[in-house]
Amino acid sequence: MQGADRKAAFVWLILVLLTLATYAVGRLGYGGVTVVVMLLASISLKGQLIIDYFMGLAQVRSRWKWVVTGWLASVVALIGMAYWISI
Amino acid sequence: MSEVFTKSMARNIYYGGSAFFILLFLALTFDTASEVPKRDNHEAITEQVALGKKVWEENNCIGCHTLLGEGAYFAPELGNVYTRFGESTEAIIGFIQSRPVEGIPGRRSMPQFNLSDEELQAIAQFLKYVNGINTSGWPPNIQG
Amino acid sequence: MKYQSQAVAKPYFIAAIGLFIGQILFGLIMGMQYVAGDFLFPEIPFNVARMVHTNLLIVWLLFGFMGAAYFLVPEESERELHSPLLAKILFWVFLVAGALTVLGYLLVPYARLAELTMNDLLPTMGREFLEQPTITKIGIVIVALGFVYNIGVTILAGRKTVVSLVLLTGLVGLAVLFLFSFYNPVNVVNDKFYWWWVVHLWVEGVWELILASILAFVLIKVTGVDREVIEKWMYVIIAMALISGLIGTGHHYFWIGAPEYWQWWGSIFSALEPIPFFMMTVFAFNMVNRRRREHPNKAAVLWALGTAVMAFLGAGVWGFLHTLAPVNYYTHGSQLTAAHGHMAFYGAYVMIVLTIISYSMPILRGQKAGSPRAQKVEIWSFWLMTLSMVFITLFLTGAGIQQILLQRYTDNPLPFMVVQDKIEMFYWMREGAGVVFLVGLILYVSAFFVKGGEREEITDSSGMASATSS
Amino acid sequence: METVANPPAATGRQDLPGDFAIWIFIFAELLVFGIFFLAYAFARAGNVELFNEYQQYLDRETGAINTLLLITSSFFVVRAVNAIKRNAVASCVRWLGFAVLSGAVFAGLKLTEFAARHADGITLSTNTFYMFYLSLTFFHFMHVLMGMVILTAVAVKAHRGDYSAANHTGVETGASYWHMVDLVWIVLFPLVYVMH
Repeated sequence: MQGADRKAAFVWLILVLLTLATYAVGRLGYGGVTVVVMLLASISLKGQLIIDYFMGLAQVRSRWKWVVTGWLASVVALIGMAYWISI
Repeated sequence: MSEVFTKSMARNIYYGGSAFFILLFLALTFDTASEVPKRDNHEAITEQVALGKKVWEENNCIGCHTLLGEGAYFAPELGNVYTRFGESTEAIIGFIQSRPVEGIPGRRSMPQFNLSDEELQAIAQFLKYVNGINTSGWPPNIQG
Repeated sequence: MKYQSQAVAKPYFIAAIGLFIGQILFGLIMGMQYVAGDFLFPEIPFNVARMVHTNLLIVWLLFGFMGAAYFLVPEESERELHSPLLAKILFWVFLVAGALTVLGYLLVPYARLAELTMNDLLPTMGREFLEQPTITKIGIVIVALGFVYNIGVTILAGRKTVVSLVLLTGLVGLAVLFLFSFYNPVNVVNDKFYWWWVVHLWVEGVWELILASILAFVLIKVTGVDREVIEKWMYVIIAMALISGLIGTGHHYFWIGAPEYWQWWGSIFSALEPIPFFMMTVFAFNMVNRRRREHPNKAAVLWALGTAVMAFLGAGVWGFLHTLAPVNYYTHGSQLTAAHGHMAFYGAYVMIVLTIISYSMPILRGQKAGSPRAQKVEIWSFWLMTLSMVFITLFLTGAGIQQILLQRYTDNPLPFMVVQDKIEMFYWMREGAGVVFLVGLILYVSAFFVKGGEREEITDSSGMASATSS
Repeated sequence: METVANPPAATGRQDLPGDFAIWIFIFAELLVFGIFFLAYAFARAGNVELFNEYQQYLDRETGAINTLLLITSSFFVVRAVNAIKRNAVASCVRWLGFAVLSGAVFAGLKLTEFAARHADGITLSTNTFYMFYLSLTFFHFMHVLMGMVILTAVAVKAHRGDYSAANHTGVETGASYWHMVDLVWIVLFPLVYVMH
């Protein structure tokens, strides 16, 4: 495996582990503020990994890349807000 | 900027995107077609209601009124007129019958359409049928 | 004029403007009836005036679209029109059918017209915008088929450009979707559901393709910007228009008995509908700023930019104002709807037809552009019509908000007619703005007859209208 | 693809990978999904019990497996892009094939999930939660199909030898779209299947 491939495989592994963690949370039926915050953090991390290393925007200099990162950040933040007001 | 932005890719997006959303629209329409019978009060559709719709159309009622909010905005909403008139088809008939031929000086007035008794009954039944359609709670109040 | 057969566009444009004048006159009659209810009653009741007003609008826009197609397709395809004779025949068929229909509306009661035209055989009359007798509808289909055939053969036999192909898809879509006007079930929910396949999928679907291609054509001609650039942006814009507009149809399905998920789907997608219009505005200004030549027809450039801006305001902004289901619950079928309808139709479709007329009429009359004096008059008419339309929209918006507060969004709703009396002031102001619009229109027509000033003859070889364009 | 006036850095690039046109489309799609997610979240805020109750009945196992499938196929696509950058055409085609295959398994599992819901008599009109669940997953499902069509087209073109290390914009264009489909699911799965 070349360097770029190895990096992608590493990112893939992290994504798989985070997904399994998410599934475990769902399987155990956990809920509540802490879990929501953790899940949102996990979404942010996974999303940003995909953006940076799968889409490959980490090495892009164009300002357009901030649209995608900004999208992820605002969606996660506003979902968090919607859950916050429902407590 | 050496950005790659080709016409052929723009074209692909136009054709691909359109095809995608046409299919999605058709899928939703398909679902709607199976769902509408639960809401459309079709049990109330009779020969008389069919005639009533014809009377409604052939006198261009939609040219002044709205029906379920669609039409002209010159005269009251009629989707809920049956309720507004105290659930009385007679009241609807009486109103249509009593329109003055020469109108009302200075004011809007519905024309006198000289409908037959059969047509009057039919239009009233048609409006009663429309009144029974499940419109998700619209209009907000009795005034339409 | 590069091709002789482009000349068939001229009668179409003249008819369009003629019917436009009729439309405005009936608009003023209706405006008057809003404040003096017995005006012209019972000779021309409101429903008749409205039918004439809206039907003339549709017919003259169709004349405009057809004229635009006859003008631009030969030039894009680089060949003469397949059959100029067919175009001339269809012109007269359409004009006579249209005139007879309008006379029918005005001279006999609508029910009598239905009887005379044997509506019983295939009842399609009496639905908003589709009031035409069935026989007229069939006539429209025949004219549309002949027209699409004529244009289609020309396009397919010649140079295929994005402008002409998108125009063709738009025109085919227009003809095909019109077929839904023949579907008229007794079931009101189904009737309304598919009625929108004509109305919405026209104005927020295929007509936008026609608009975009006409606008792109004019921008290519007047700015000299590379065709590749204009065409690829046009693709992106119309892709956005269809992406948002197709499912956006759902914003008409909130309260007519369709399932409730349309409230979500319709709100979400129609909320995106301003985007293509915004892109179109940015695009038009960008292209004009990057222009490689100073086209002598300043008026046409102004119309093109005006179309983009007013379509964004009328269709985009005023549409968005009341497209979300929780808002629409209170605004549905109010004067706010009328406000949106006026500015959207004017901004998108009236203005694009006036744009292509402004660009092509001088060429059809053997000039590159109107004389400076004629253009000055035309530019005045642009501002008079556009600003008065802005005011019509604002006054109707005021009327709509007031109506909603008194009749809908209140614990003590007042009856419809009581509310109408209370908002009469807005209707007076709207009628005033309407009169200014008519003045603008008269000025617009008079610009065609303004003589004098130095005019640039098209025979001047350095000034060939299109020779230098890509 | 770098401009001469702007010498390429050792790492990094100026522009988004692939054709800019696809990015306009991606931005639009992200916007639609974003609004849809927020509509879900805020609709839930007004109806917490209902959403919490029906969320339990969703098939989290299939959802999780599908997440793994999409992540993995995204990884395959990355391998395909890396391969074509080395001029390894056959490898590129193979990785694209694996990606499409993973997408197909995703779609198959999704269909069984829809079939199970359908057999229970659940439709878009059952309640607001199911409306969102079916709308979001079906809308995403259609994107997976669309992405498979795109990747297949790219694979066919690659197989025909249309792409190389010097000219691989087309591969990146398809890849970008597929990663978008993945990204959206990464938000969708926890939001609709797990979070309460």
